[in-house]
Amino acid sequence: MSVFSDFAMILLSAVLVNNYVLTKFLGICPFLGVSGKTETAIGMSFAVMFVMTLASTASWLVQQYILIPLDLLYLQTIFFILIIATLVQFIEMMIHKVSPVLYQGLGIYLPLITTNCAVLGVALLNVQQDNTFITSALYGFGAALGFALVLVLFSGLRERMEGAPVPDAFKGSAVTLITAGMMSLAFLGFSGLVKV
Amino acid sequence: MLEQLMYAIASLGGFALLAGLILAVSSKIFHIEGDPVSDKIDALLPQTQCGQCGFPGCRPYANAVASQAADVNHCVPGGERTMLAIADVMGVEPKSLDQEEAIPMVAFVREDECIGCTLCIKACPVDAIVGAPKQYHTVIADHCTGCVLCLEPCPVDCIDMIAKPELLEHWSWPLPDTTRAQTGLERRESHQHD
Amino acid sequence: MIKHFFKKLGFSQAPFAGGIQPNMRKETEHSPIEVCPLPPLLIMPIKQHIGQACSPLVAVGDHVLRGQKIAKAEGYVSVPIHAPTSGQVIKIEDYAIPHPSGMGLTSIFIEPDGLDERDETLKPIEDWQHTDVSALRERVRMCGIAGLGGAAFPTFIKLVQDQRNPIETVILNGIECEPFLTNDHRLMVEHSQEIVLGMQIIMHMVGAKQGIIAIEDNKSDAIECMKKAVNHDDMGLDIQVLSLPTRYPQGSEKQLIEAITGKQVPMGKLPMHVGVLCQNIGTTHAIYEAVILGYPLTERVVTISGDAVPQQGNMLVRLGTSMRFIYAQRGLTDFDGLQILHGGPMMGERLRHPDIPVIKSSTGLLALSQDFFREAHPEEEPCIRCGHCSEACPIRLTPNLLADHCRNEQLEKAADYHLFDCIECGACSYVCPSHIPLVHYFRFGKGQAAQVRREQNFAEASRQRSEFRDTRIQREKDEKAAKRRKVRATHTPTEPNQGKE
Amino acid sequence: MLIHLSSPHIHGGDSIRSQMMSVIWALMPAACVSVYMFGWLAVFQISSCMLACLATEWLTLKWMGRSTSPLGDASAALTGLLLALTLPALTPWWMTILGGIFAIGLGKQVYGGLGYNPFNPALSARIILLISFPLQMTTWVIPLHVQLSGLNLYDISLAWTLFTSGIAALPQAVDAMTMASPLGYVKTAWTQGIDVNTALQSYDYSYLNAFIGREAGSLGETSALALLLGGIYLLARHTITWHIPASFLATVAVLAAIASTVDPNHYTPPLFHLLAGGLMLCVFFMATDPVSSPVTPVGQIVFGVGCGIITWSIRTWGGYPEGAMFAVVLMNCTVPIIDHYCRPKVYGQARKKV
Repeated sequence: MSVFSDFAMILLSAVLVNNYVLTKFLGICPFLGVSGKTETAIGMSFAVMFVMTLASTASWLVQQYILIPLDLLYLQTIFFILIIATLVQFIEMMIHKVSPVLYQGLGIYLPLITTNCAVLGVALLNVQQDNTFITSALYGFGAALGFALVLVLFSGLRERMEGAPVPDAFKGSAVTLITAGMMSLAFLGFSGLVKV
Repeated sequence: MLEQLMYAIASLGGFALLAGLILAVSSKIFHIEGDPVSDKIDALLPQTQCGQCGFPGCRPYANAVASQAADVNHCVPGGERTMLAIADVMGVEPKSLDQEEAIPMVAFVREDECIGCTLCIKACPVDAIVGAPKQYHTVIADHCTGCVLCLEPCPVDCIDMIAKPELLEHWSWPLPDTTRAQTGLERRESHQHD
Repeated sequence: MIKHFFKKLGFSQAPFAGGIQPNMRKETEHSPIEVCPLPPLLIMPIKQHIGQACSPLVAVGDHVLRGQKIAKAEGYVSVPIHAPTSGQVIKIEDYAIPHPSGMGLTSIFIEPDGLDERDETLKPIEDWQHTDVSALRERVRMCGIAGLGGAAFPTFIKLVQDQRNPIETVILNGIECEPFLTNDHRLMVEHSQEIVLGMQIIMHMVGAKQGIIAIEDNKSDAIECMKKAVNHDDMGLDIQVLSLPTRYPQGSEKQLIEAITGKQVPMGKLPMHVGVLCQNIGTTHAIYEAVILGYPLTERVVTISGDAVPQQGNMLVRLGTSMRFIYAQRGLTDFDGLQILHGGPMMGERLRHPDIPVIKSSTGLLALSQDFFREAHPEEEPCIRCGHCSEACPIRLTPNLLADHCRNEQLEKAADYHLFDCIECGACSYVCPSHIPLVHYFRFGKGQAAQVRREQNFAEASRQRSEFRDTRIQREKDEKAAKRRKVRATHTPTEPNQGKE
Repeated sequence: MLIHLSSPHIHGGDSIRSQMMSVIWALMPAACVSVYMFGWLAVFQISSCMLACLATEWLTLKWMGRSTSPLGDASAALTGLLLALTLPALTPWWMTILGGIFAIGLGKQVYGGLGYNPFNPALSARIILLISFPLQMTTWVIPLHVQLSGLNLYDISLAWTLFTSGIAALPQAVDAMTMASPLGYVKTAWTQGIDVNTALQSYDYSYLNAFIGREAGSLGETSALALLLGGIYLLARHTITWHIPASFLATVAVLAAIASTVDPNHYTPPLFHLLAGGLMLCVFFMATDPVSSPVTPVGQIVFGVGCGIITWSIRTWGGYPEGAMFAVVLMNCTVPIIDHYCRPKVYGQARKKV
């Protein structure tokens, strides 16, 4: 019971309370870049979920079985980026094969997951928080889920705003950022919900 | 100290090699035949084969756009809608058209002037002109794409482009006259998305 | 009161989803059908129904009799057109028809000779009960009968016995839910016997066991008359008169079927797939005339109403009569600042001028004052998403979202939001507090989608022709090359050009 | 002009203005109760907030060079009234006006005006204020019936002093005038390990007071009765449908009932939840704001349930005592997605299709 509730807390915390995009402000680049259309946003969500979950587990393994035993912690960043880059290349090829249209839609943002601070952030935070293998996988998945949630919601809002007569001065990124800010304020309501 | 360095080089190198191997294998698995994006674009083009885009037909232009060798805005007969559809497929910003969209036209042969040389028949990319040598030629209006490729070869200039007759069945409601609808239309046409 | 409250909460026991209760303004419901005199000129457009246009059978100068076929049907979904009176064909040329585009259509101009002689080639079928069903069907087709409720779909197509989809119930649509219109109402009151007889013919033709005459409860005199006629004329068929609560758009075929049987016609299917056939009152009366009297469709009942008409009423009008002539009969001659509608106010088209002939689908002619009209068409305001349109929609669409997609020309999304299931009843526009012309957007979207489809089909055909040409040229090249090789190989001296291609 | 006009050519006569006015009328009982409870302070707050909203609307429209006709549709006035009713009586005057500017400027006109705002303008402003000025936004005035003598808010000059100079004008009265709201009190008690019943007793909580509005809270939130009356009026006028209020209230009640049955010492009872804080105002006037809520009936129920879950969770476990406002704005984010996936089955559509 307590193990499961712990797991649930980790997920809830990563998805809502400490949402990567809206409270940690990580991964803003794809958040603004691919939220123009819901379909692309959903595709991106799955790509990020895949990369984040695997990256957090793989980085945990590397940390525990290579970096710590060999005392190579100074190579942490380069190792993690290597992992993430490999995963991103892999998913890029996969998406190109499975859904060429999605591939076109994601455009430059797909390879850019490599340098996405959210992914690297998850790997590093995992290590900092001394998570176990399972919790680090959960944490990575939860963070990705949170990213996916706000990305999809935000894309819905943006699609709705597409037809709106936004004043000239606020067109484009301005109103998008204001909306993101409002969402972020709303997500503050979750603060304190889970004490992790 | 040296030992440490060796560990570092070996582990990083080994790991990188492993990653490279995985990618090499997966690139074999996910190898793609052909270009599905080009097919998609070809399906959007009006197939007039007019060559106004600077390519010798619709398929070549589709290939060029898919490989990002050409812009999305070169299809003149396709007009605004085709350009937007292609931009959508390619995931790029829409661009304004090269030329103003013209009203749909069809070729018409002034039969009393036609000398029956068959040059226009050979030029027509969609076999829309019928006629035998030394006979009057006629344009099948329903098949004509209005590509004007037949005008040039005609030695006696007996081919005119006439506006396609508007049919009652093809009439459709225009956008409402309300300000809200019209401002939306203007915004769409100025391509200030986002 | 409590029931009303619950209805507002959404717990209503409405027989079909959505719907509205507009002010019916049936001001002409007690004015009997008057016969409109013959006009000096009759103009018959060659297409008065849904489907393919007819092709004229007469030439300028021909003398025609009333009921003589003057244009023959082309294709399956088409019915012929008959001369509305005897007279001379004076010209055949384009003329305005009741269509929102204001475009014209080839029309046959007939100058009446005043004798109104009937063409007697079609004989009455007295013994219809023992006549072959297909002969009756052919008679309905030959008499040019198309749905007189406004859609003008060729009636004979629906009157078919299909073994896989046997029709159990024939519903006679006496709903007439459009405000202002009372032509069916008056027909039911004045010609109830004929209508019941027509209905029996229909039931005989499709082999139905049950017949329902559905009438809204705001036409109590029609209900009484029809009940009397049904009781009087008991022919062993199960026909009942059903009174339904007044609600727009109950007269729409699919909604009426749902209201009566509780069944929904599946998407892409026809009423016959749920064993039901719907017929309009006017059409039924026309079937009666075609079978029992042998009269082709040459006249119909039209409601002339609207706040600008001095003497509102119903008239029996020859097809092809100019609307200006009809309005003049009702005392309206000055059209300055007036708006003219063809059909009811919910679904009818606005016409640009009254010099347009009445056709088979003309249910009503309305003339509205500019003020009355302006009230319905104020400037569009932004959607506040109140959802009233969704509640009013009898198809359960989400009209406001759908209209957004249509306005932004996102046609695929619009199709995903079931644009093509919209019946354009206008209930959504009627309730919209922002005065958004929702139906107009849907019509725009449908037109654009049709245009895109046409262009795609044309592009596909062009591509095929182009590919065919390419392969042909390649083949010719190959053949030429092969021939040349053959010629070279055998070293036969070539003959001079024989002009071969 | 008027070349192509599509049917229908008659209209039911409903207008945006009539919709907005009916909401304003429905808010009148709550506004009256607030004036009764908080005297002239309420009058000042409400009128300054409404004026700020109307002025902002007028100014922004002028600046953008658009027609100022939307002023006539009463939507800005409604936003101002709604925002004022969510504010504590002792909100400094400049904060009230700032709130009005935020609501119309940032909550509505930035998105292109009425109908395009994804979030409820009044609630966005309220959340901005709450997060920016947490202290002032959670300082509640004791309503009249328990007030100490000498502090008569029916005295216009005293109220004006409080309104313009803030509570600092009467330093001796601060403690005497303010107290925690029931929600905040219970939450504080909970973190100190005091069980719910003891806390409620020590607060001197009574359901009747909460129902008619004789308790600490924002101007218009205290009286569940007045808000309920307004809600019923809206339902009867068919300005809103039952879907959102019913599902919202039911979700909060069910969750609270389950939790308080399981552990009555830890979780407050359902009735307390229903009557407390801004729930009633949010349920009937904020969540049902047509612009920022789903269109489809199923979507509205999903929306209401989501609001209920978030409200109850934040109240029970969150860092803020009241969660209804956050819940509504959070659910506002989900509206386009809900609308897309909760469309009703259209006529004749096969059942299996999603």
